[in-house]
Amino acid sequence: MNPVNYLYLAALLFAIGATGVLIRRNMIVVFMCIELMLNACNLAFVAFSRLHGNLDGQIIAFFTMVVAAAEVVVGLAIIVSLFRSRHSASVDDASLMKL
Amino acid sequence: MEKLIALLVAAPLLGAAVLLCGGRLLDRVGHWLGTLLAAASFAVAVVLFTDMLGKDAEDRSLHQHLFRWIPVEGFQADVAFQLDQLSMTFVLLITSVGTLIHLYSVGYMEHDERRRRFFGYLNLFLAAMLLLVLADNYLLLYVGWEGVGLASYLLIGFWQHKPSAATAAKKAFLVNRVGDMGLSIAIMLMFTTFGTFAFGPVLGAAEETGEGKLTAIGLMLLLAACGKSAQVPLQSWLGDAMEGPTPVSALIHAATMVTAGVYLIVRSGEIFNAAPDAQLAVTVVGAVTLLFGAIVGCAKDDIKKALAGSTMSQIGYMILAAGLGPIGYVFAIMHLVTHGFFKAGLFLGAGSVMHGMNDEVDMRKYGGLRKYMPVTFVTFGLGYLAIIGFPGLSGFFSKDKIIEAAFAKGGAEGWILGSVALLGAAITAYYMTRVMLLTFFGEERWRHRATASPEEPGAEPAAETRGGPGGHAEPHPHESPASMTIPMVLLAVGSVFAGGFFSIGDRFVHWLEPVTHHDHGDSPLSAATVTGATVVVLVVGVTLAWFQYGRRPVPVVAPRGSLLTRAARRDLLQDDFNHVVLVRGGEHLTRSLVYVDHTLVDGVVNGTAASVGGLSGRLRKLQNGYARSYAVSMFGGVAVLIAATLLMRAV
Amino acid sequence: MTSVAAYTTSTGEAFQFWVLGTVAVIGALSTILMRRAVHSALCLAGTMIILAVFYLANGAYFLGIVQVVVYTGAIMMLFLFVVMLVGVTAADSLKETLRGQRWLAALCGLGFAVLLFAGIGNAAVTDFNGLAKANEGGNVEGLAALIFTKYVFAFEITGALLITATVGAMVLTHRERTERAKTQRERAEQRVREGKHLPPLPAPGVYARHNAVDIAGLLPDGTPAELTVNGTLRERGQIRDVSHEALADLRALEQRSADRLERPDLRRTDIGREGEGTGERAGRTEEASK
Amino acid sequence: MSFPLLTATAVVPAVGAIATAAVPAARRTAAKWLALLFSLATLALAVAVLVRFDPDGDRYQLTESHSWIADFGVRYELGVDGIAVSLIALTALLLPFIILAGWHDADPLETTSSRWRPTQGFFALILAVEAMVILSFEATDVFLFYIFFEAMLIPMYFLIGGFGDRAHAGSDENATAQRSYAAVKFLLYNLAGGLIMLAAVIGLYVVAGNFSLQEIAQARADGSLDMATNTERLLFLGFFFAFAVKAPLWPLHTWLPNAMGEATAPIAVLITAVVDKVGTFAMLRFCLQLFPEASKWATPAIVVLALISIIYGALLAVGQRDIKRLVAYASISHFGFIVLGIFAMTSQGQSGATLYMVNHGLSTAALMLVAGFLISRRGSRLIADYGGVQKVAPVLAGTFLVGGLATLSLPGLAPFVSEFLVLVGAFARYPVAGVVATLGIVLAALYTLVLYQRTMTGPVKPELAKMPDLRVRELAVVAPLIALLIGLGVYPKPVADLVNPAVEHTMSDVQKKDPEPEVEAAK
Repeated sequence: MNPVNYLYLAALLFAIGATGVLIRRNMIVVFMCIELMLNACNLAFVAFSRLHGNLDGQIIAFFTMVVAAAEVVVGLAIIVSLFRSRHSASVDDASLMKL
Repeated sequence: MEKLIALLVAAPLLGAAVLLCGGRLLDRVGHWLGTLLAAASFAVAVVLFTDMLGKDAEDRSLHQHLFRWIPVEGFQADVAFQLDQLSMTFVLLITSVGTLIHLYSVGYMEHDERRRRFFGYLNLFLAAMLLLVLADNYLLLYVGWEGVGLASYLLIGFWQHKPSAATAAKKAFLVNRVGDMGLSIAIMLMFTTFGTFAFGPVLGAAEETGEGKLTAIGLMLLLAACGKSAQVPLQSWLGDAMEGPTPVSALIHAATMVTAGVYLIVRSGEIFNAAPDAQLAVTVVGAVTLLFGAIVGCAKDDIKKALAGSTMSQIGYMILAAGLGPIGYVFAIMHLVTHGFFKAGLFLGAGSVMHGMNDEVDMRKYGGLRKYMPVTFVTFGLGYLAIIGFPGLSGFFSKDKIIEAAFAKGGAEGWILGSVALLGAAITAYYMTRVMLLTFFGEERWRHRATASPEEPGAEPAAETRGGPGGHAEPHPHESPASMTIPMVLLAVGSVFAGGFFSIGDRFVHWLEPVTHHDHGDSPLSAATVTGATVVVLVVGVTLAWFQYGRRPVPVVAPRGSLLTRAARRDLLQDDFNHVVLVRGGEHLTRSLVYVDHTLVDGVVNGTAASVGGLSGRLRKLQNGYARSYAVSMFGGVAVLIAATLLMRAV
Repeated sequence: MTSVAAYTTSTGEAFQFWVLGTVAVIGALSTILMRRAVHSALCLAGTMIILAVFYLANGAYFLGIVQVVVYTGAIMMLFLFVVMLVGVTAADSLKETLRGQRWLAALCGLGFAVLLFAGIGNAAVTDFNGLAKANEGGNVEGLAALIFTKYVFAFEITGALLITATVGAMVLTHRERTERAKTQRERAEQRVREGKHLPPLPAPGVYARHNAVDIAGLLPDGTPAELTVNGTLRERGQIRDVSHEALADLRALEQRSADRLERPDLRRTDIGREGEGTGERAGRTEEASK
Repeated sequence: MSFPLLTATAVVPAVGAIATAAVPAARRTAAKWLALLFSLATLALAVAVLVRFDPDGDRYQLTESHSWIADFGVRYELGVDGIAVSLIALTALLLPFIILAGWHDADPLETTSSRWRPTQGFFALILAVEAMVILSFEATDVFLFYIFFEAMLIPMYFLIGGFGDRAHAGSDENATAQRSYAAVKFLLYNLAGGLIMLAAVIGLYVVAGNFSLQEIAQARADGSLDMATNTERLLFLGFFFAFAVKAPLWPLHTWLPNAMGEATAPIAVLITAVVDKVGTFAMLRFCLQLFPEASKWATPAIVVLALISIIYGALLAVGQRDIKRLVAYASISHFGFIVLGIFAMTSQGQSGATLYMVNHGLSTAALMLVAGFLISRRGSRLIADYGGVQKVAPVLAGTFLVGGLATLSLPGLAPFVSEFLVLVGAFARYPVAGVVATLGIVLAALYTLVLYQRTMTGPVKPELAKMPDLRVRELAVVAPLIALLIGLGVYPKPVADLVNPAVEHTMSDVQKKDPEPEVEAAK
């Protein structure tokens, strides 16, 4: 088997995550989907690092994780404060882009 | 000497400027100032005249070049004057009659608080008229031409609070503008044909020019003349112009301005000589107007309108004569001068009568006035005799010559024109006699009758001063003050002797010959025959009138009258025609155009705007404000981009 | 065996890939399809663990562990906390409110996947050089060497990022008190002023039998005193009423004593009447509690 | 490097605008005087330009040239020929009168808050317009011209939309709506024109490689730059469209009546007497110079449009019930004359057209400003609300009449000279057009006299019985204008001499000769 399959898997997961972001209304779930996408990327990176035979890919993945952690912390904080203010975690409610 | 020419125009112009711009402080002396300047102009004219008599016939014409007016490439217009015998004649007529009428107005307008302005306008008119006859090129003539139009507009509408006056003034100006259009087109034609529009070159080159062009120019000039001289079909304004003060009617609408058309045609004689068709048109117009005016004159009960009709018909004579070519030019001018005297006199007389009758203008409410205003009666009577061509008086000579010339035209035309002229003479005799009888003879129909019906308060100052209900009480006919009678007397003298003076030894003919090149046509009838005929028709006309108005008492309320009479009362339906065709049509046209402008032209634009607005409104719906749908579009966009890049890579 | 996994993909790994990969995909799908956030979170956790395994399989040992510890351990827990905070029971409907949104999303996702697949397919990498050489000195050392030399600035910056994120989170979630909290003294004074319940509220629970907070204490006549229960529970109507049990026990006790002493039944009846009365009252309290 | 006179002429009003805008809210009168002062300074500079300019010298004089956007060959190039000089003089001359006439137009109502400063804004905007107009007369760089041609719209928009006529028919908010409609219409029309012109400007750059009018014209003349026929025509149309909108030519005219009707009288004068002239001026300077062939190609169509404008505008003027709209339609008719003169391609026509621009500026200013004084007294724009004014306010009526007579181009007043020149020029080339245009003078008499009769004559309306006559300030505005009208009517030679050489240049650009007279009369 060729490690390329890992890439295919990553692509699949990424697409699924993206779809999730688009179809779910619950902010938390949307966030999870984003995490899923990030993880897919990480998988791709790891696979790449194996294909190229150096560790840079893993480093990037590592950084991705760190950034993901930061992003999750902030994001969840936002969700919580939003929930406090409007007692709902629905993306559509939060969106007031149109006057 | 040449330097003096400008003074002729400058004096009255100065007067106009001072009187119109000067404030109320001029109110007391204004009228005398105006009269003085008019007189000054007359004096200058006399000086120039004597000087001119000193020279011999050929080199009498003076030229003065003031300054270059409009220089553009080939188009070189100068402000330059030309004083030859023809102009001289006019200058003398204008300044003399003008001065007299200034004098008359001093008394006539005594009680009008806007007298200063009135004299300003009169001076303005004099200046413009003199400019008209002194100009040495058509463009400058055009300036004077419109100038007199403006002056007449201002003077007809002098009593602006009367809507009828304002309307009449507007009408006069508009109809004149139509004529002016003709003049300006004529000038353009001259420019394109000759490359200039100064009298000398144009008339000099008239010979070697295509007849078509000349005919066109001639017809355009004729149109102009029709407008200014109230000839058919542009005559309709003259009757209404009688709304103006009587001196104005005398000066502008009888003696001077309305004869400008004749001047124009005579001045452009060479052009007409080379364009027979145009000449024929001129004669036709003259003949038609001659009868038209006469018939109208017969039907009018308003004394001034009757005189206006007569003016029309007399000018018809002149135009007719001018259309006859070298045979007639001289006599046209001669009749013009004599007519200037006696018609002015008649108008002044009419003014004096109205002055004494609380501005009553309906002759049917006059009668037997000779006892009350003898001077007026005598002067008016002399003018009357002159106009009907009583042997020995001015009108006799001039009109007689014109009729002769008409016959002398020769051929069928000659016969037709001649007989028309004769018929005109008869009708003239008829309606003037009618006026005379109605006004000064018969029983006193004004007794026990209020005049100047309250519906239309008297416009003439006399009534205003009497004012109030008294103004409509029974009139007390009385003679007018000296300032009014003196001019009448002088004019009467002129109207008696001028004709004889001119025609003794053909003075006038020789005087004008250098300009108008007189030649005797070959008349099928001898001069004696024509004279006899005129006298006969004169007698016929007078007796007819006497049978109708002299013997039987005249009904105060006009009888219904025949169809012709009723038509004639309405200026032979010319106004109605104009109203239906031009006014109504114009109103409809403008109204529909306004509508079109709003809906169509503007609508297209607004429509575009509206459609764009609607479209964007629809597009707005796409922006539903839900983050997720935006996300979808973004995601889709990314996908498309990636696909695109991949395809690029692939191919 | 790790060194083996570095340069060849053994059939074992292939087997593992296909099995776990399937599971991962299923987990991902159920993440986005579960109606309750909790379930989604759990499914996601599962997927992540599988990914951790794959990292290990790909020779990224450190990452594998970090994946398990940081992601599945910390981040997912954080998620769960928030989910609890927002409401575990809340199950959001999967009914789509935006017209065509779901289909568009599905389409985009599918198309995107196809595109990615096409892209990867175009890349067409047949051979690959494993991590054997890179991992000679040990994976962690290798990473450390890179991080602290080549990527040191990025590393520092990420540190700064983390700090900022923490501070940000605190700022976001910190709530200002709108008004000063009342002191003990003020409360006491207020109670005196109102003039009712000068003493502290009675404790919940009945005798030694019950001491749960949601059981109202009984008045001497056996009826429950709602005042003894926490306000929140009272609001929610979650008061459990045990007064009738107590009365029943009482009656049974009296019955037994009456039997032993052969007393006439008259008292029993009025006790019964009383009992019915209390029964009614208890019923009323239950209604009130509903 | 001599003193940059042209730049100064434009900079002074610009500085004035800033200074006026900076005057504190309370010092309203100070702002007015400041604006007047600066406009007078501009006039002085314009006179200096007039003196320094030598009619028989080079085609463009007092030139200044500095590199601006080197990458696109855009230069800051100024230069004036006789036409530009006369129009600059006109602009600088009219501005003080406009400011003086609008003295009280922008006084804030009691209701407005003290922090809002309408007066300062009003006069500052007027000065800003002046600066831009003058610059667009001076610019010999196409791009530079385009910038000011467009920028002019912004202050004009605020002047129309922000400071409407207090005297309006109907309710207040209705008036506001009308006004904003007019302002937006003005803006959109001109922006549309400008947009197309921008495209043409860019196209010109692509074809010619730079924006300098002189260089391109030179290149066109000596044939070193030849455009494909269609390219030239398209570019010409692009330019002409913008200018036809600006100098409202049928059927692009509908913005003018709204704008002039809603704006205050001085602003209406600013629009029609100053701003619109840029359009006709640009036709003469850019269309004919840059695209001579295309100009000749388009001439018949444009002549027809001009004739339609003349007759159509006059007829609609007759049909109007609103004084200011009437004047607006009269202006449309006059612009028809100007365009006719330009495209008659005869020296008479073009000199006449240039004179016409100047004279029309003066005559419309006189008529419109007096009309404005009249309207401000009665508070209505409807002709039907007037009557018999001549009795109560003779001076006002008199000046109004003179303005009207100038509008109908009575001989002796300035407009006659130009109008007759245009007619002769047009007639020499297209006799039919000349005759049709001559109809316009009859219609002009009609609408002018009807207006005068309905407002000034007849019995006095009771509302007008107490109407005051012209005040000193108003007389100070009108009297000089009338004096100029008469003076230029009697002795137009100076202006003609100023203009003729420039026209000769233009004629040589389009390689046209005046038609020769058929008979060489003995001169």
